[in-house]
Amino acid sequence: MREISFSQAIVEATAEEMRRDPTVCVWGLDIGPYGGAFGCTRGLYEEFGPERVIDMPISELGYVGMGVGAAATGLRPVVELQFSDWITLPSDTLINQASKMRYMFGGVLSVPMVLRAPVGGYLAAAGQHSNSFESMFAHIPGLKVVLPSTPYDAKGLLKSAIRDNNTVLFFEHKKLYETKGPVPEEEYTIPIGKADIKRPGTDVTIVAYAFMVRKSLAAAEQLAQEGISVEVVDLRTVSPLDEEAILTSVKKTQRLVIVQETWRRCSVGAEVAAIVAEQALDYLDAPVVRVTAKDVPIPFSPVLENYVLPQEADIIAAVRRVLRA
Amino acid sequence: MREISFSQAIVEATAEEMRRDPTVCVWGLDIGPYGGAFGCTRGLYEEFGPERVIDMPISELGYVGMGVGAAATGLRPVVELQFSDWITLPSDTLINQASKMRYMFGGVLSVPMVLRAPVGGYLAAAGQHSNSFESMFAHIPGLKVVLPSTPYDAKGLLKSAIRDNNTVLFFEHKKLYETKGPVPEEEYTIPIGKADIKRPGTDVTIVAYAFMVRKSLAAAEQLAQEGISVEVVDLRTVSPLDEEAILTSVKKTQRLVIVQETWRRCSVGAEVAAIVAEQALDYLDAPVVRVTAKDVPIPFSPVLENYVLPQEADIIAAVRRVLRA
Amino acid sequence: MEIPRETLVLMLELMLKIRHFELRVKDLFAAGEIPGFVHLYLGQEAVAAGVCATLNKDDYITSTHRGHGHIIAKGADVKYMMAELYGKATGYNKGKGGSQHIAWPGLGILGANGIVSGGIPIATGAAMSAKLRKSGQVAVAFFGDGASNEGAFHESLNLAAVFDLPVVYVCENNLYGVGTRQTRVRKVENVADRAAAYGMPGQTVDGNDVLAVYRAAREAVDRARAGAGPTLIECQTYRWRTHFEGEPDTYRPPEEVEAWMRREPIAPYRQYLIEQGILSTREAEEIEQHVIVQVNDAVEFARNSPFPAPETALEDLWA
Amino acid sequence: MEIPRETLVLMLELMLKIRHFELRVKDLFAAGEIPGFVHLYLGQEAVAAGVCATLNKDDYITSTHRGHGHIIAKGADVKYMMAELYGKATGYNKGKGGSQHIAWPGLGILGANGIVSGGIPIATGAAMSAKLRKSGQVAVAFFGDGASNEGAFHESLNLAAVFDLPVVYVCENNLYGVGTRQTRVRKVENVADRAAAYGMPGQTVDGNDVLAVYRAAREAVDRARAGAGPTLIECQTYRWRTHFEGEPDTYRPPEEVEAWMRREPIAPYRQYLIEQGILSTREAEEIEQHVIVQVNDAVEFARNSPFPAPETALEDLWA
Ligand SMILES: Cc1ncc(C[n+]2csc(CCOP(=O)(O)OP(=O)(O)O)c2C)c(N)n1
Ligand SMILES: Cc1ncc(C[n+]2csc(CCOP(=O)(O)OP(=O)(O)O)c2C)c(N)n1
Ligand SMILES: [Mg+2]
Ligand SMILES: [Mg+2]
Repeated sequence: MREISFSQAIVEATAEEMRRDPTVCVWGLDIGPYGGAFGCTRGLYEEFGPERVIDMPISELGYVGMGVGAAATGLRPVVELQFSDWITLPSDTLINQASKMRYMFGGVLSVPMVLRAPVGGYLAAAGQHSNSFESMFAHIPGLKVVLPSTPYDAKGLLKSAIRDNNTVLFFEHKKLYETKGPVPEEEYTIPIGKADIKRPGTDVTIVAYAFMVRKSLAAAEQLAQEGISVEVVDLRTVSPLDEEAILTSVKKTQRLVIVQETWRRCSVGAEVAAIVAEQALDYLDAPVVRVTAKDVPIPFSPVLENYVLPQEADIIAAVRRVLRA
Repeated sequence: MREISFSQAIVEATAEEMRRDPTVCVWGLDIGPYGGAFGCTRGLYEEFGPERVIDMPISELGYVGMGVGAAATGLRPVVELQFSDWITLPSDTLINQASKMRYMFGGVLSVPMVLRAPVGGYLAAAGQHSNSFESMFAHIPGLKVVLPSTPYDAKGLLKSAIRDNNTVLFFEHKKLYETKGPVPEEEYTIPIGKADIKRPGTDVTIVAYAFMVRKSLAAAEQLAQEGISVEVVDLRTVSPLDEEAILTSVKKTQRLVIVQETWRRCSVGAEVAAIVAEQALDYLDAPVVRVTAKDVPIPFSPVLENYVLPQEADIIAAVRRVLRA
Repeated sequence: MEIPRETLVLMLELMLKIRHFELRVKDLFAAGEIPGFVHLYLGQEAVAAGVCATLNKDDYITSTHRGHGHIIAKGADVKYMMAELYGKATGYNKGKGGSQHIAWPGLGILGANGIVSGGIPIATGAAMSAKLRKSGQVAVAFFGDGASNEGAFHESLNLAAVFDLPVVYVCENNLYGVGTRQTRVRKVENVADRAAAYGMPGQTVDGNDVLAVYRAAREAVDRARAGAGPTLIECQTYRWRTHFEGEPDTYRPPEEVEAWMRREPIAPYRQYLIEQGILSTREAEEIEQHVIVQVNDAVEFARNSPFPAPETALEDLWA
Repeated sequence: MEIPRETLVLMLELMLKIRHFELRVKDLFAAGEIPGFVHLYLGQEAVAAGVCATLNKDDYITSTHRGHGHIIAKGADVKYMMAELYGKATGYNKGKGGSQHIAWPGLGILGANGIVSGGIPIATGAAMSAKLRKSGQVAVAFFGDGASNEGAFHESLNLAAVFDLPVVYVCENNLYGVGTRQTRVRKVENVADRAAAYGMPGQTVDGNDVLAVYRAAREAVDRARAGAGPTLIECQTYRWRTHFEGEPDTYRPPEEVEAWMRREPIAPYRQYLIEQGILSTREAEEIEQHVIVQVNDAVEFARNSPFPAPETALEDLWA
């Protein structure tokens, strides 16, 4: 199968959906002729023109809010934030408007908007360009939150997100953009809300998502050389959360390591641990272990950043720990 | 001991700190002669005048941001939001500025601002006036997040918050404002980050905070009549979280019910469950049970709202469930 | 500007309907029949009526916490509105929204909004949608003087100007945001003065003169529909009641309240219509009686409607 | 306006220091010595120098992603700046901040900022603090043309006007925000035209003419310090480089870049000082040599400094 990059997968998914459905349009900063800060809209302006690929002012509250209004009235805007770090600025739009409108209004309208935004660190981009805020938005009912880890998943999930009649936050890890992977020429979609076992195993379950899936797979590979069989469950969607996939794997391996790039308190990883403590407690042979960022903002200097963010060695140590317990 | 209301406790704490420290000032909407939407600044304008009690325009991003700038340069602003629901609007200020400034700048400045804001439902105030967003902010390192449940705690914690050299979010439950409780005339403070056992017990631990402490105490009282001994741990501060208090209680009772008003996913309750799954797994005699809001925005109609938000009966049922397991 | 008789009469009817609806809500709230909070539109009727009389059924509006007037003026049935205020299953939004969150896309009503300025970007987006779909629709964002100090106002007006969107921004300047007088939170005299910062026409009109409101709105809506871009209209008006029902009025001079109540919008307009021979006194009376009956029926409807079944609280989240 | 000789010379020195610092950073970044992202200030030197020359040491500034110039002009030592860019323990912020987050309150530098418009409310708050503490300090918020479309701009300027705060808003209009030309995202010609919406004076000046910048800033700072309130100054300028180092320049006409580079701010000003007899050619040369040595020393300092110990990543969160 041909291999394409993660960012190319984003472009393809968007272009295919734009061809399929004339109500799909793309808005953001520098997403027209410029092609997007990370190249995820390359070629769209040329193919679909200025009515469907619209460069916005630096007005996140305004243009994401416009996305909500447009989505409620017949368009399907795919709105890009240049970095997800400032999703704080349009957060009222997401938290108090988009997520609640359909419900508060008794189902009379829907808000089929996709908000795409790059997340993540490991780039020496410092405290305001390295964040992963998915946990905060996963807390809010009425938003779907997706974080693919491969070009294949990115393409299939983005197509589903664009077709979804609800607001979907689609977070793309910056370290993944240039990674390549097999993506079929034929059309396909991947359902939102389904985890994927990226590596089957029997001794320990690792639950991870986004860039941490790659780090977990690398760790699993190393551990395999010592005869330790790690199952890597890629959540892919953190809201809704595929509880069944988590529980099935944990019931099988009876040991759980959760790996996420961001902070631990009130996070996706906390939720995964809580679900297991509620629904599979008796299966656990060892305390749950979480591998997360340390409890500080992301520092600039690479030596500091690497210390704060999870590394392969941390994952390996965590797996050893749950096996020892 | 004299009894005063929760809102009066807020006024007293603020006034005492303003008398003690001339850099303390109060900003917000209608907090001057009007006295605050919930009466929490009553009398301050009269005592401290227009230079220290400043009515703001409806500009949450602007005036909370100003609070950060002022706090970094020698003032201690106590900033009020009329409802916490629109903490979304100044959330960049909190999440990307206030919480990170000291750290990113290597410790060369600090941001001693307090943001006070009412939270919570049970008032038929519908989807945009009933939220409790503490979990989202507890996720962010560099912010302290406090939610007192009694007038005594409110006063002592607010005084500590105002003296704290960090940014503190101080969430006050609207249903608590008119509740009364004993508050000594003498000065006292309560340390941020310490939970409090509001009722000792031996059979089950309930971890709760804010208005849910009252509901949990009422449930415990009822259960006591059946001979069930419930320990109610009031977190008081959800970040930093008093892990020790949680673990000590759980190790004693070996059964845990977590009660919170807001949604479950990636919440304070998830974090509490995760901490226990990591650090006290072997002590648990039953799966953890969480009592939370159901996974939808808060609806307006009281019949619906009561169905969505936790009730005393839900807490009682949860305790029974962990005892049966 | 020639205004059709039908429109002239419609505006009277809409104002009366808002007036009687709100008077009734006031009493029902005081009597404890309506839960939650209500923010009444009494005194501002000419703005909603004058603006909405220029709109087509499929044009969009976004509204505010003080939204009953806009929603009635845009054509809503007071029965379903009242039922919504009661939290009944038969309300426009099945009791999930209540006073601050009524929406009905079938009439272009994209929602009242509890977040001050929250509707402004949404209306702007609806206008973008109309433009891209080439539907010929126009969007109107209603908001208060207080909302014009919010970032959403600034960003939206700039966006609308940049893209020449078919949107009209209607600022209802009632001098106060809750207890705060506008002159203490804004240095420029008129909110409409801010239009220039976006390269957009701005106009201040007497918001208690429904004809003045209509004329300004007509021009702006026509401009918008013709593709000539957005307009900011400031309507100077006053709310009779305090910010929300139950709030004591500690902040407004009684003379000011009285003076504005004497300048109320409906009686002089009715007088004008009669003097101009557009309506007879009797016809005017009939219109008023008719809306009173509608409001009475609405109350009965609301009272007799069932509350939603609790489990329906779990419905309507996902599309 | 009489400008002291010392100030005239200082402005040349500051501009040269910025220029040589940035030229060096450009090369060091290209060579892979500096991690992360850098946004260079080359071409805009006159703005930072002209504005900061009017400020006292304890006056405040907030800066942007393109902040090196402001920080140097406010008096920072290039040694500690360069070390910060290298992520070294000896940097102003111990390597935790990097290029986009340099702060040093001892010089009134409240931080560069990675959030476009993020510093504007902070400067406004610092001005409120100065006013309430009656300290006589003034705050300056630097930001770009792009930032003026953000809500924080609107809210802050309104707040500053309402409270007559001692703050000066300096918009560096370099025609672009990343790849987006300003005329496509704003209809009014000049950003300064927006001041009127807040009841605040606004002025547009040639941002490549350090004397024009100085004069406008002097007047605004004096006004602010005298308690007469805020001012918006727009400085029209141009960045020589692309938005960040490493970005291809696909969006600016080469003629435009060349024309602006020919209009660069330093050489004509140096010429002017020499012609006016304020400096000799030799003195000017010495100043330049001096800053080159400083920058070289800074690079050596940064190179020879240790990286922070990894565990120090856990320090400095709580006060
Ligand atoms: C973002 C936000 N801030 C504050 C409030 C609280 N609040 C509700 S209405 C209101 C006053 C709004 O004033 P204005 O826009 O003039 O409308 P009016 O009430 O006068 O019709 C305020 C402060 C809110 N709902 N949302
Ligand atoms: C809130 C926010 N939106 C977008 C960005 C990405 N970004 C960084 S700089 C920049 C351009 C800013 O333009 P301008 O304000 O004119 O400053 P300039 O770069 O031209 O100096 C953008 C869009 C950001 N950092 N923050
Ligand atoms: Mg008002
Ligand atoms: Mg620019």
